[in-house]
Amino acid sequence: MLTREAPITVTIVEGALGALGAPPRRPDDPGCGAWVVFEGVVREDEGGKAVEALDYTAYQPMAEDQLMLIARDVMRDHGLSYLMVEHSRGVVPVGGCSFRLSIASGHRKEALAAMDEFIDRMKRDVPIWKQPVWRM
Amino acid sequence: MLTREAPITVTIVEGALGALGAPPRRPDDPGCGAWVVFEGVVREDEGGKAVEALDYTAYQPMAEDQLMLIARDVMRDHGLSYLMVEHSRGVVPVGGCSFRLSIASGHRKEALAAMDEFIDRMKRDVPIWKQPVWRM
Amino acid sequence: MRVEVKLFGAEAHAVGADSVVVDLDALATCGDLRDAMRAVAPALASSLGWARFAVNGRYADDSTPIGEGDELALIGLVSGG
Amino acid sequence: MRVEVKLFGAEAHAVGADSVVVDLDALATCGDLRDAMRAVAPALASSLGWARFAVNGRYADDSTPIGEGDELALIGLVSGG
Repeated sequence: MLTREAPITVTIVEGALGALGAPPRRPDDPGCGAWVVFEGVVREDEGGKAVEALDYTAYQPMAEDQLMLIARDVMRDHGLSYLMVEHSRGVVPVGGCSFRLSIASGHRKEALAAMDEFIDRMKRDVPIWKQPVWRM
Repeated sequence: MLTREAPITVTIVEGALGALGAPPRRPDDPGCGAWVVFEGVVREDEGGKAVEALDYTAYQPMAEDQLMLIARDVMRDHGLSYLMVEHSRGVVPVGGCSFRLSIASGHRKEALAAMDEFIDRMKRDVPIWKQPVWRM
Repeated sequence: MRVEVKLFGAEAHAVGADSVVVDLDALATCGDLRDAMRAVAPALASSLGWARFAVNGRYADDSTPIGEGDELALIGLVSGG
Repeated sequence: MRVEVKLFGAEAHAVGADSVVVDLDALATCGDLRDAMRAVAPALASSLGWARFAVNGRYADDSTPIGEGDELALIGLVSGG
């Protein structure tokens, strides 16, 4: 839950995101004019081969620490109000959501720029690996 | 509702978005690796003055036509899979959502680029006007 | 011919009305409409320098011809989103 | 001192194990570890040219000293998201 007291949350959960809970709700903050939610979803193919699922391995707690570090940087550099990042570990089937980034900010431009930058940095620096489970 | 038969939907609704229905659901399409939802929310101030609500006027049906035209362009230029745009008309109170753009695509980069481009073009070409309702 | 031009936002506010009525020659274009509106609605002088016309719900340029019964609108700065 | 270096992804696959054990001198750095691993695990030769080490959960450079009991990991190309 995003609150004024905890403007950043980082969570690594077992399996697909949202299999249990609802997606994050927009913070109730009248200073935020923009709310953007990005979901990364497991696609049916990797390099042309049919996939059944992706199996994610996270090196914890370093993975959470790196996500938090990037969140703080991006938050500060873009003047965001709230940022919530959720990532799966373990098996996520095709069509399942393995990554969700939710950002609230005063205006749109910084929210979208922050989203792009966060994901670029995550894909470079966060020790999480995926392994395809091929379809038989 | 986004379906393979109707990959674009454009809606202008009375009052705040989501006051009645739930936000759009991610299309069940295993070729889509990215799903992004942007919400524009009425802020509590405009140029430093306290706002109670924004009152939107749309020149219809031209407003829908322009939204559809931009949707088609952006869809084609970025190779998107689905695009849903919703805009309010009439009074939307502070904290209410007046605009929502939801995009599904194969990968992230094109979804975020398309989102930025769509909103830029909307703010230039779609005949919708807002009028602040000032707080007394 | 006599045409009515819809106004919105700042332009409607400047004139204090949702439309203005203008007399045009047959075979008039949006450019002619722009000139005619300058004469009829001096409050729109600054907007008319750059605002776009829409003819039947599509943006037009000054060479676009206007016909009897066309729906006309002056579109200034929009503010959706 | 004897240290264990965790492996993930392509590096774990190349070696066929989740870690490798290496002997280092006292006062060794990550650069020394890189050299020692080249000798012990030739399958990692290409990764060792560019992969990063993490010491106690933080990225380190080759001058970072390694102490007894540090948690060490070799981080190659990650693939989260």
